[in-house]
Amino acid sequence: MDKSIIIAGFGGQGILSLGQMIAYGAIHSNKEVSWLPSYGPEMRGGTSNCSVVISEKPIASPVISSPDCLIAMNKPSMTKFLYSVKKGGLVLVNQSIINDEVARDDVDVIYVDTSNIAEEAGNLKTANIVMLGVLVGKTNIFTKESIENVIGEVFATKPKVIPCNITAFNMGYEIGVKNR
Amino acid sequence: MDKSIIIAGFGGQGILSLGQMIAYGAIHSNKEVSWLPSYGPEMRGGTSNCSVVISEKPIASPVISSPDCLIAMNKPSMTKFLYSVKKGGLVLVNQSIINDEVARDDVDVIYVDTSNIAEEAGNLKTANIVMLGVLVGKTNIFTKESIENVIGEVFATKPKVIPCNITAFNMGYEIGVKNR
Amino acid sequence: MSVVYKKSKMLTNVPLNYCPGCTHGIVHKLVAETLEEINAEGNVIGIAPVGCAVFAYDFFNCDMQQVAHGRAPACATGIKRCNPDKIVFAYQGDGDIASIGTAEIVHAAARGENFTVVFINNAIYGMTGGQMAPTTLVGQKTTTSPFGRGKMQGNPIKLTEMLATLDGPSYLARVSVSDPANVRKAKKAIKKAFENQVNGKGFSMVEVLSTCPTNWHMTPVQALDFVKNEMTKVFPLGVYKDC
Amino acid sequence: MSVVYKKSKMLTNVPLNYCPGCTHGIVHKLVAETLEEINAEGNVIGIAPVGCAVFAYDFFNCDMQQVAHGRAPACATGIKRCNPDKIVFAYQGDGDIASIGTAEIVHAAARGENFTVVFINNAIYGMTGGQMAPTTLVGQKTTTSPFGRGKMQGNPIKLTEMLATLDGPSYLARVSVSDPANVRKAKKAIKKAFENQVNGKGFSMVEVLSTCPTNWHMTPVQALDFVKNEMTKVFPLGVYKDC
Amino acid sequence: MSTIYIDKELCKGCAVCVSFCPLKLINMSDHDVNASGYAIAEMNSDSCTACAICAMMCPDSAITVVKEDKK
Amino acid sequence: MSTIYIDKELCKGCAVCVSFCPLKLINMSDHDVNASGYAIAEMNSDSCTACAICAMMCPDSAITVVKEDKK
Amino acid sequence: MKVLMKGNEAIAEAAVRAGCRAFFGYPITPQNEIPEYFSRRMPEVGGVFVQAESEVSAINMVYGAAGSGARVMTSSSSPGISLKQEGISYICAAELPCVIVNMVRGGPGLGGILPAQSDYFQAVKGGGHGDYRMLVYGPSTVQEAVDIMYEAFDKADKYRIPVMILGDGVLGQIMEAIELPEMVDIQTIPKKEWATDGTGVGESRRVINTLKIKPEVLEEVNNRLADKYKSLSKHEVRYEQYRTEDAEIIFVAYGTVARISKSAVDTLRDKGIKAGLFRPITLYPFPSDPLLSLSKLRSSKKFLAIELSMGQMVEDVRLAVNGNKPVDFFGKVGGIIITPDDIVNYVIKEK
Amino acid sequence: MKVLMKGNEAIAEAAVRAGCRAFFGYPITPQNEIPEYFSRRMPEVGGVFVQAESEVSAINMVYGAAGSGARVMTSSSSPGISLKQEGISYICAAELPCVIVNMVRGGPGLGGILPAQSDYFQAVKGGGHGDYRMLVYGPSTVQEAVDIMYEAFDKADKYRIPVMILGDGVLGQIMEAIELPEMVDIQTIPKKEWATDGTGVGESRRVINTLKIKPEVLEEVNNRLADKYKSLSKHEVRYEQYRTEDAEIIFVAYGTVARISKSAVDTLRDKGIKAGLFRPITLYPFPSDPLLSLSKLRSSKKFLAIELSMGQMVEDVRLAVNGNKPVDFFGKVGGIIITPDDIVNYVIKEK
Ligand SMILES: Cc1ncc(C[n+]2csc(CCOP(=O)(O)OP(=O)(O)O)c2C)c(N)n1
Ligand SMILES: Cc1ncc(C[n+]2csc(CCOP(=O)(O)OP(=O)(O)O)c2C)c(N)n1
Ligand code: SF4
Ligand code: SF4
Ligand code: SF4
Ligand code: SF4
Ligand code: SF4
Ligand code: SF4
Ligand SMILES: [Mg+2]
Ligand SMILES: [Mg+2]
Repeated sequence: MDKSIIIAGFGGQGILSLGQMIAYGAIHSNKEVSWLPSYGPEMRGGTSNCSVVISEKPIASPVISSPDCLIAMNKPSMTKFLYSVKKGGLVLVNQSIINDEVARDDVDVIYVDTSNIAEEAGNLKTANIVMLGVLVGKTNIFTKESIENVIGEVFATKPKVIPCNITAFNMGYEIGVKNR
Repeated sequence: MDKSIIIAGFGGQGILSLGQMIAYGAIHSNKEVSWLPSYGPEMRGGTSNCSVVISEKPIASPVISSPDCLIAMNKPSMTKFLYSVKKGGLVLVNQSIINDEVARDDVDVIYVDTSNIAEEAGNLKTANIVMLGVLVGKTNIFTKESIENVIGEVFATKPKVIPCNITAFNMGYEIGVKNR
Repeated sequence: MSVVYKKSKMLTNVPLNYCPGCTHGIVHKLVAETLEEINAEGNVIGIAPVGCAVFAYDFFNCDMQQVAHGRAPACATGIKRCNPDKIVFAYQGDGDIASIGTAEIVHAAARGENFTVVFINNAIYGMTGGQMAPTTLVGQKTTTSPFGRGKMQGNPIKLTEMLATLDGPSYLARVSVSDPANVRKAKKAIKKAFENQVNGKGFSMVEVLSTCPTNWHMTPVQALDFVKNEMTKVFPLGVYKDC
Repeated sequence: MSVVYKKSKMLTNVPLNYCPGCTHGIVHKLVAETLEEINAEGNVIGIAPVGCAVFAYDFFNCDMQQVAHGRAPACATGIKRCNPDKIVFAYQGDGDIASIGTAEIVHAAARGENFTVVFINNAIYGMTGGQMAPTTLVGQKTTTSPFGRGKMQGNPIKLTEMLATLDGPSYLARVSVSDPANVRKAKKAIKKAFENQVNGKGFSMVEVLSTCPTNWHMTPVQALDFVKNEMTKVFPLGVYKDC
Repeated sequence: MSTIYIDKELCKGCAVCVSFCPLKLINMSDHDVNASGYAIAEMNSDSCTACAICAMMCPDSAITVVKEDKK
Repeated sequence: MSTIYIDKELCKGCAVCVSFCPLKLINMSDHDVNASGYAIAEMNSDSCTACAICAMMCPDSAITVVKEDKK
Repeated sequence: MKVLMKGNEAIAEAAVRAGCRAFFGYPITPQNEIPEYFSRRMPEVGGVFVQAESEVSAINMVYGAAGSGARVMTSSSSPGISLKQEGISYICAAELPCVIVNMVRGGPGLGGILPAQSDYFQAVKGGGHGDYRMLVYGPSTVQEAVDIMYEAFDKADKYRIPVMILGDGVLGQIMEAIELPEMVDIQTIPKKEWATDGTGVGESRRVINTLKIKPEVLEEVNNRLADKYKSLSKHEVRYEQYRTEDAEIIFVAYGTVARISKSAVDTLRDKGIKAGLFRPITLYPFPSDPLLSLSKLRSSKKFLAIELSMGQMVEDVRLAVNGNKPVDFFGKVGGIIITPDDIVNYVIKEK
Repeated sequence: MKVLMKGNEAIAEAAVRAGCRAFFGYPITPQNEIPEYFSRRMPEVGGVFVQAESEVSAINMVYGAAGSGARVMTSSSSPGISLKQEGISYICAAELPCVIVNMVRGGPGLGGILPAQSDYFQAVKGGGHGDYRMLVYGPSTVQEAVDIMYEAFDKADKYRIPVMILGDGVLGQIMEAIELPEMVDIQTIPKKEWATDGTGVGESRRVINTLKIKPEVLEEVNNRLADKYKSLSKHEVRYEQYRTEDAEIIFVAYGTVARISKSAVDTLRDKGIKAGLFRPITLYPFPSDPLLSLSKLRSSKKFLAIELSMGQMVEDVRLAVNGNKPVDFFGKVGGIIITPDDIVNYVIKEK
């Protein structure tokens, strides 16, 4: 079955690369994948989002009308996408800057205090990797093992940051597993 | 019946204005008329020609494939258009610079020594008006009387040259009548 | 208590959508204040370019036209010739005016068209994400000069100097908004460029050295320093024509 | 007996189709002779403009491209970048280079493209029958400035002076072919412009003041006098850049 | 007493005003974020001279300067 | 003896050579017309110096100049 | 009395009489007489004539002038019209009224300067980007061109749309005797409230803008444009029928070719062949419905589209006829004009 | 292993691998990654990258480079492509091979930057002047775009024709896992004898020229072009059929919309509605014959053209189907992408 994910937040939160890491992970698990960003001048200082579709067979539509999963990294994104999530779908909420509770009870919700966890992992910039961990822990969308490849690929030019990213991933992963 | 005339010669011979005068004459006789020049860079130093169609009813095609009449003011024009003239048609030849005889015997030919006549009329530049006179004299395509209007209109800004033009016309007219 | 400074009434209430610290905003203010000072309210037609300032049609409190990339001077010619009593101004970026629109600005200037051009030189294509502009400095890295602008990419074009060779323009100046003193000078130049139009003196253009913190990958304050320390070396400030 | 002067072998046998006395023909000769002298035979790509010289593709004895109106410098850029070892030249009229093609010539010059441009300034649109050109003199009557070029039609553009404000060009000169002495100077300038290319010095352009007896309504000899007495006043001869 | 008012929703937190106030009376808030998510500038003193430099440099016209009228 | 040859069919009768020959050795023909209808230029003397000015100024490359070789 | 006028000059004069007071253009054969005429005429009527630096510039001058409320036009020929495509798309998007004359010449490329009809697709399908249309006329005589020009400015204003006159070298260069319409009193032309005439402030500000960054807004714009085009199809279709009532072979031709085809119809009728001519006068909106009706007549056996192109309008004929009858094509391209005899011979040969 | 690549970058890399060594372009969203990629990549392979001063200039740089024998391309998006129309007409007239990518955005005017298919007419009917065509592909996945790009240069050389890739923002911005083709050894590319490589003298001179002042010559050129287009129709038509064998309703869609329509086919089939998809891969030549065959099947009841436009390709569908079956249209324009659900709902509603 196809798995569709929308990731959304502010420009600087690593939204697009979070989506790309999901895509890489899927490829490593021999799945088909598409990644589609929002683009254009509205990104300027504003919000950013991308859509990832993972499937066993070639992907027909890279455009997601109602995702299986929403990763909301800030409040405007939450407002914009929450009601499009499929019934029974999954919503990951970046609790560090979203104070409100999710106003739907037909979806599965995990609140993640990404900033604190990232700080604990040793690098505030790993907040998006924390979310990746949660997603993988919760859904097993790709195997935990392939994360090393993924992070290695994405940070090929900055090997120094790899360890703390893996820590951050693992911390998120645990949360995901706990919420299965 | 439609009357179609091609006038052709060098750039400086007053080819286009000769055509326009025929057109004005036709209007003065309450006929429909179209005048179509050749145009574009080939006019540069080269040849020039125009097609005039006169008719009792609105003119369908301003483009002439085989004219009723050819006024050939120089040799290249003669070569180019002679064989397109309708059987039984009329060819006016500017004898002043075309030495050859017309190589068709199924058309009516008048040789006119335009330069000499024009000089006699008092202005070398009236060679084209001489031809106009011949045409009108021969075909009565419009009435002799309307020529004053026509010449008056065309030379409105140079009234001085009107008399010699009328003289030239009349001299040509006589030749035309003689050749009826 | 009296208000010493507030947002000009020749700006609308719509918040500007430029990036934080982008000096397009400062120049907008200067133009708006000038229009206010010369009492042009209700008598102005402005032209927004294609570039970050395309949205200027939302910001200036006057009739506005948004026109194709680079063609503002042609558009302004059309407007001004048909409305000689109106104040007409074009607001253009460096890509707009000095690249795709080179022919249009040169010829409007040569004809001495009686309108005012405000030219924002930020040495980059802001709107499209930081490509090389005709005014990009030698060595400057952009997304299409990833190794720094080099020999094969040519040298920056100095449009103001170029237009100064023409007989048409009446006033040509280059200013900067890198600090308060320069902002004041910029204001003066812009005002003069509009007053010239009112007085029928013909074509006036003010080039404003401006920042693009986003695509220069600098903080707004660093960007202002870059204008002061680097850009003005290549693009000397001053009045290039005044007659 | 020896031949002192004959038609250059870098011209084909096709008779030129310019009007009697048109100096396009003289400039063709100078270019052809230069190509011959620098031994460029079999190593040249020329570009014919849209204008009376469009037919130049029939006249120069080398590979030729005919390109859209005003775009010869862009075309030359494409050719030269892909064939850096070939001699590439563009031959353009004033309407072509200084009106519709303003952006192309400015940017090729700014990039310092390593090719040669021969610019025929005859102050008119010859090909289309005598309309006003960007270089038409003030007061000059044309079919689109029937009362003489006036205020609303702007002032003549001095392209060579304009390009001289750029860092890109290596050689810029204005010459005339109004008499034998000037023809000799013109030849020298053209030769230098080609030699620069051979030496990889970058962009070179020679502007040649030329006649259009047909659309100026003058005899060829009168037209040469007009160049000498009137045009050179507005367009001073000389070298504008040489580095 | 002269002062400035910063329109919280217009401010984009660029810190240009902070850098140019000759008396360094403005600072970036470390807690206050506006609806667009920008950390905003705030006035931190009552010694403003109403020189308006901050306002002049503010790209977003977020600053209004008021001056105590002389009596 | 030096002289010039004018290619009759290339000549367009512009008279530029006539005007520039320093010795005025060329004139326009009053009877000779070429196939394109142009009255052409002709050499009218044997005192040509082979200075080639006429040829240099001829827009149509119609003139070839030959010089008697020095012995 | 009628006056003898060149098509290009008659078109320019008709524009002046229709209240056009601004012309922006660039020289190109075979339409040079239009700018040349305006350069003399505009000063007489207090109008604006600017020879632009290029066609790109000219169309954007038109944009500015039209946006600020002027009656304005430009003219060019094929390569020049290609350069105007971006500008035309902008004008359609901004819904600005203006008139554009294209005196088509042979293409592609620099091509030739003789008459052609090979810019039909460009004119009626939209050579620029996006979904837009112009109101396109293909007049076939100078008198018709004059009458259409005179009306064109009103239509342009009414629909806020560019109107294109698709002529060719023959139409531009031919002289015919014509009747010129009266001079419109420009005071009587309705004021355009939407135009940026400079008086706007605050609420009354007017904005001419084609950027629609929000997809919902862009969708709305396109739907509004689509409605406009529907309305054109309903109200502005024009065509002429000539001896089609009982025709077995129906020619479809416009412009210069149509008058030539009319001759051919007569000749064929004389020879006992029942020919007829359907002449679209509006090329967009194309007169599809009347053509469809003709195709349903028992008498009609086949259609023959005749064009100075390799076959462009023929597609619209086929779309209209929708398979009811065969649609053939006869064309020439390059500047050699089709003669009545060419058509007659073709018909007889194909019979 | 497959690599994950953005459409725009994958297209650029495929071009390099196909032997393209010259790129001339100008920035415009949503295709900026193409010039940006080349600006880094060309120096690595000894190729040419020039950011032109405008799209007009870029297409004429392409003209020069192509004319002198280079494998060359340019890319842009809608307004920029409009500016290239004169140049494209010239390239077709001069019969020069090159590749042009149009990542279509919403129009008309400045419009929006989101995906659209509203430049279809411009691409396939000829937005420039004169009778000319390009070989136009509408790939629907990044892999297909890569494969087509790789072949495009060969086709361009073979037919001496510009090849256009008509994509949209989605195709340019999407990342998908792809297999890249091998790097062509540029030494193996056949030499172009007609190209002005500078060696010509006398008899061996080569002239790239589009001026054909003599009508007979221009006519000849146009006839030669027409033959070329016929040959394309014979040899280069490409399309895909999906569950059409027994389909009652047949969607016709290309590019991004086609993959979305495919989803809709499956959903409808699940609901018991016999849907199918006909996907043109070449937009010119349009696969008319196979569509005609489908329209003659007893099983097919109707066709539905689905486009991100107000209805452009639908005309080619109608021309192909020629009245045999009804042809409906469903479209959106403005950047709001059609979803599979939109299509499903439309079909169910219309039933
Ligand atoms: C014909 C056309 N080409 C390209 C673009 C894409 N484009 C939009 S803005 C821009 C450049 C903007 O740069 P600049 O003029 O310097 O303004 P800035 O954004 O830096 O203020 C470009 C190339 C376009 N919209 N239209
Ligand atoms: C796009 C385009 N616009 C206009 C023309 C028409 N045109 C042909 S030549 C020319 C001008 C020629 O003038 P110039 O460049 O000065 O050359 P000259 O004939 O004087 O040597 C023009 C406008 C064209 N062919 N293409
Ligand atoms: S991209 Fe640059 S120029 Fe554009 S708004 Fe942002 S900072 Fe200003
Ligand atoms: S029209 Fe003028 S420029 Fe052209 S060939 Fe004749 S004289 Fe020369
Ligand atoms: S008005 Fe002057 S003193 Fe007051 S805050 Fe602003 S810059 Fe500082
Ligand atoms: S300059 Fe303006 S926008 Fe920037 S921080 Fe200060 S108040 Fe805010
Ligand atoms: S070569 Fe000299 S002297 Fe002889 S004819 Fe020519 S100009 Fe006169
Ligand atoms: S200059 Fe040449 S073309 Fe002119 S008259 Fe003399 S020989 Fe003939
Ligand atoms: Mg910029
Ligand atoms: Mg000229």
